[in-house]
Amino acid sequence: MQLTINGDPHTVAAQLTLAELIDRHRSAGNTSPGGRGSAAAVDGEVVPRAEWSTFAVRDGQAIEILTAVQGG
Amino acid sequence: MQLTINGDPHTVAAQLTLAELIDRHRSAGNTSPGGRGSAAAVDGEVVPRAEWSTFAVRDGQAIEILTAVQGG
Amino acid sequence: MQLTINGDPHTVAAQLTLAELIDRHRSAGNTSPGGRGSAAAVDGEVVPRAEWSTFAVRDGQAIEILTAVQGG
Amino acid sequence: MQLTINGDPHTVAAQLTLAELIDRHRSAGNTSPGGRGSAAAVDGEVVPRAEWSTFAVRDGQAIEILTAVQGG
Amino acid sequence: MNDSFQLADELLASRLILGSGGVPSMQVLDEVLAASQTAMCTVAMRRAHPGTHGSILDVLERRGVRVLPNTAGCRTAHEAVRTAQLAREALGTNWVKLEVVADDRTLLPDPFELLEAAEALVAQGFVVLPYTNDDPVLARRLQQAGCAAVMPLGSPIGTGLGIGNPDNIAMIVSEARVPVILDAGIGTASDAALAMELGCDAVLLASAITRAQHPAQMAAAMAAAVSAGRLARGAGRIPKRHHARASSPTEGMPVL
Amino acid sequence: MNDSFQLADELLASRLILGSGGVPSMQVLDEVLAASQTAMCTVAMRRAHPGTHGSILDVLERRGVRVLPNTAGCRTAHEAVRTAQLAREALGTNWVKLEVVADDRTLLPDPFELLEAAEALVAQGFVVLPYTNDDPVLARRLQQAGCAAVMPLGSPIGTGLGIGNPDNIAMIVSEARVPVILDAGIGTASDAALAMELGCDAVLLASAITRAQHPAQMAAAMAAAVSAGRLARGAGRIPKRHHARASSPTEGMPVL
Amino acid sequence: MNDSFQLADELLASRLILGSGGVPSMQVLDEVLAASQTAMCTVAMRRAHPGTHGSILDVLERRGVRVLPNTAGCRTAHEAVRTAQLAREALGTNWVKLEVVADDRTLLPDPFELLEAAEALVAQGFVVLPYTNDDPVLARRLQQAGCAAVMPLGSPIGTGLGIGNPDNIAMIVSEARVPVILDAGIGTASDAALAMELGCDAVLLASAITRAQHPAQMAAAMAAAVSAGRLARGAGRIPKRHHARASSPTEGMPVL
Amino acid sequence: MNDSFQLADELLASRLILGSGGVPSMQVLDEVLAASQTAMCTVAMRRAHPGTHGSILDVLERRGVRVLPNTAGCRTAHEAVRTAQLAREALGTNWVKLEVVADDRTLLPDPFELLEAAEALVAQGFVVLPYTNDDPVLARRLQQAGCAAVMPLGSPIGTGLGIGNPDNIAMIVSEARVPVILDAGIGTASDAALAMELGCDAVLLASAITRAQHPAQMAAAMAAAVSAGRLARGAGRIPKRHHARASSPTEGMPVL
Repeated sequence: MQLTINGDPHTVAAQLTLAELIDRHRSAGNTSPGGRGSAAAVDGEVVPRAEWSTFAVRDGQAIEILTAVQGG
Repeated sequence: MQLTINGDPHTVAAQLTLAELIDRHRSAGNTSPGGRGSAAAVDGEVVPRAEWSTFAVRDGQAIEILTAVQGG
Repeated sequence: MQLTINGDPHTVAAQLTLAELIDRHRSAGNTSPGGRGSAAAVDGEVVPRAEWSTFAVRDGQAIEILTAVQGG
Repeated sequence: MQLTINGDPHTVAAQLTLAELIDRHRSAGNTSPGGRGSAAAVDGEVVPRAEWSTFAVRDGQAIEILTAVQGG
Repeated sequence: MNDSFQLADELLASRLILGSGGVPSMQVLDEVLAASQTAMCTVAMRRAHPGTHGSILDVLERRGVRVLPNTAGCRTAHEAVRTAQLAREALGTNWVKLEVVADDRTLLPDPFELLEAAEALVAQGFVVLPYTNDDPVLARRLQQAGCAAVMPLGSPIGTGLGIGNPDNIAMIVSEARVPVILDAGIGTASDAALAMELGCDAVLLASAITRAQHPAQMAAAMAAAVSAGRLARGAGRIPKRHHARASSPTEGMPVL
Repeated sequence: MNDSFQLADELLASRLILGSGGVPSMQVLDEVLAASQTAMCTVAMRRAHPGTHGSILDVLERRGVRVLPNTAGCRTAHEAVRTAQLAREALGTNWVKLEVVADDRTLLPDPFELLEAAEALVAQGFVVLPYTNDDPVLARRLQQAGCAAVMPLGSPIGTGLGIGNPDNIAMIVSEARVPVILDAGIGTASDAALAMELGCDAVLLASAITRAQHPAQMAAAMAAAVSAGRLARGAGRIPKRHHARASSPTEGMPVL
Repeated sequence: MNDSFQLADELLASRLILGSGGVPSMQVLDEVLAASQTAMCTVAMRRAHPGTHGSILDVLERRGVRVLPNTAGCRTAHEAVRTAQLAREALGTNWVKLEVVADDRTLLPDPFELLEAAEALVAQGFVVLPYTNDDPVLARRLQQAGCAAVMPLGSPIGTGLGIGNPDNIAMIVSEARVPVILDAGIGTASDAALAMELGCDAVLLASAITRAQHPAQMAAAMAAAVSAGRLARGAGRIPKRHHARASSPTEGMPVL
Repeated sequence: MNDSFQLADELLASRLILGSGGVPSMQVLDEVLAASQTAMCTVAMRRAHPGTHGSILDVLERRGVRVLPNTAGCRTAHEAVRTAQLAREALGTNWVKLEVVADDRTLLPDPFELLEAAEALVAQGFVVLPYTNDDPVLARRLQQAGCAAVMPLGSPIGTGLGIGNPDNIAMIVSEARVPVILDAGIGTASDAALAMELGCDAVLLASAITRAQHPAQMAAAMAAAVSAGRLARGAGRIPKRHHARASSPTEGMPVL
């Protein structure tokens, strides 16, 4: 299915949870295991971390995965 | 009937138009003949000058008669 | 003899050294024994401490005895 | 004879008055006839205009001829 | 220099706008109008008192000075809109100096009520001249709302502290598409000159003149100051530099 | 307002004194003299170059402007006294703007050489107008030496930084028994107005006009600014206050 | 002096809050945290890039410094609220430094979007610390909306111009019922000291430290400055006076 | 940071020098010495009164603080030289804070008497620390005369007006070959920090501490402020800029 992740188009296998998606995205990424320090929104709505593993991503959705960086 | 004119209670004869009321108020007052420089609101609504002579004041109404003074 | 000490007229016995004069002035005064912290001028000329005990005060002289106070 | 005029070395015929010297200097120069607006010093001493025509310049002297320019 | 300027659809003959507040008498107002050569003067709308003779309007009319009603004293958009409507009825002008202050202690504009009132009055066909703080963002919003000018304060009303934050005024000027009129805090002539040098199109002031020891003389001072500042702005001032630079020639020095 | 003022035994028709330094041409000088309406203009004394036509003196004479020679560039009392003597010979005036600077980088006056030169020139009958720093004590000493005015700087020559220390200028004014002329650092009109508001009797400036993008326009600005500041000083400005004060009546508000 | 202060339900051990923006490396951030002795540091929320190792959170955690997410870059209340929600999810804190700026050129807060966002976030249980301009009226409104502090700017973000309008900051402090934190424009130590002397409860700064030539040294300077200003505020400074007053005794002078 | 600094042949452990003038009691002086961590404190020389117990010298000695006699109250070089000689006799130090003021109203230094006294005292082997105005030329002359430091004022003694003309102080610093010590006018901590940021080597102050409501607390504030300003000077502050600059990343913004 087609997704937009952090602004970029991605094609992924169907039947993916948000947790799986985020895991792939940060393979060797900048957040701790379990997602500490990161958050996600799907089509503009925040998805609480507790729901990541049951949240099924659907074709055409836009996912934003954010993390804390220096700033402010 | 009972009116409030510029915040003060007044008792006046019934059947008074706004024009008549304003005329009395400014007998020897600070506005030119014909009301140049003054304006009136009844119960918070502005009454255009053109309607003064036909506007019948009713018991219990609050009338504000304003004029230009130095300021600002 | 007549002296002026710190601006005030004083009458003292003749044959007085500066050391003796200063000692009297500060009896129970605000300088340490031996004159630490104070200095003297006679008729506008500074008299070094080493000369105090041999410096004979003469009639009519003006003596200034100074000490350190808070200031500046 | 050798003169220094406004800092530059000059060789001139002997027997020259200051008036003559200045006249030559400003041939087609920036001061009015009669020297209005200019002044002269010889070896650092100001020579009043009234004395120019009788002041004989001598070998080795340094002459400064000044005029008013924009400034200040 | 022609000091007239375009405000809404009007060409005003002076860049000094007068506030009549604080003037000790109609006689002094008359002198001040003359000395300032102003073309427009504010009035407030207040309850008419029976028995008072003469009106500030007569003085303004005699001098050919345009009247600009304000909404001074209003604390809400609702009050300000009503006051503007009454002023329009009374004075036959759809121009209004819009004031909506947050409290009586600071007399600072309330950004929220101000913008709401501005939007309402523009929709009702008013030429809105809002008294605002020196926030460039609020100035921008007021322009977007259709105001005919923005009138930022230099410092709070009546303080005479001058222009507290010149950078903010310069920022407002730099992005303004309507006239910028400096409208509070002026204390003396150099303040008014500075306002113009920062690029303001005009200056509005009351207390600085009306409460001066000699109002008419201060009015003349302000007229000259606005002119001076306007000329200086256009003349292109020398840049500030931290090292001295001789104005007299450094060459041609004699040896004396 | 009659802006003339008494300086030594002369009644000058303007409180704006011009420095001619930095003016790009005699044509511009002429325009600047006209626009500024000045009554006195400085010149420097430099080595005469053969072959140059025309003189600044002609321009000044045509405009009826008094010439004020300066001693710019002098570093010692000796040089300054000689230069003043030469200027007197050349220009037929015993007035001199006395400058004795300490170095070419700051162009700041040297208090010691300055006072020595002032004393010598006063003894020789000169009307001495010394360019000085903003030290009230030095100003006092120059007056005691018989100077006809004191001319403190606002900031270093040519910087356009305005009046760096207004308190010092005010202090000099408060105890002056001769005219105080602000004489360096002015950058724009509001600076000149401020100088007059502080109580100065006149302003002397060069670069701010001659090096502006449009010198004649800036000259007009400065003339207006000096006038504005002078009027404002006399008009008695409102005191500065930290709390707002309404200029519109707080009574008679309607309920709307 | 115990420099801790109460913010919302937390007792912070330092009145210097750090912004991490502009820091050249995590190593420098670590040094700066140590030198500043800060107890809280901001972070921004940005798109996670796959493959980047390490996180600013590790550095903060190691130093025991509380993390304060901001909404930098947001232009609308909507964006800011979403960003705050995401930050809460990511960082497990309901504190947020609320920034809603009007444009990228001035980075000035948009009063309207800011207040709307503040109201929404307070309603959702956030501890809202809004970055605001120096308008006392907006500060008041933000408090009324339930913000846990107000954080006015001294001057625009990153300018280092210090406190442009001290009167406004003092006015905000005088009527504040929540902590006032000076939050932009600080350039150097004396600016931070001044903020505290005006009565601010704390100072938040980033660029002044992170972009200084020697960030850790500037961090130490700022820590000392905040302390100095805090102490001075409490110590009751001498009033300003325009006439000198001797500090040495005027009596007991000898005749020499 | 090691805040010690070299003055003449001495390494002083603090860059804050205390003036003891105005201190309400020896007890407060003692607290102030402790809180300020100063290494040197001024005293004045006055007529000894019979019958007074205890001496300021005891307090200084107990705290290990070096005594620096001054010539406060002197109006001529003659008086000042004599006073310095007497102080040397009394206190066994050839160091002197040289003050020669022009009058009691302004307490400003008299440049002429000051330089004369400085030359005389240097010739007699004194370590001369002259209190001077902020004229860079006079500062230069005092250095040429052999003074061990120059101590310019920020503003007149006891006024608390801070640094009236920072440009002048910066100019003095830029060409100084001896330590520059800011020596009058400090009112609060940010003033002291600014003095150090301008490049001064130390700050000398009395009234700001001794006449504060809580002298010991202000002493601590000043110690921190001097340290803060010193650190900031060395840390290389960010340049001032007139346009905002984001401290948070402008990339990586999500679409929300």
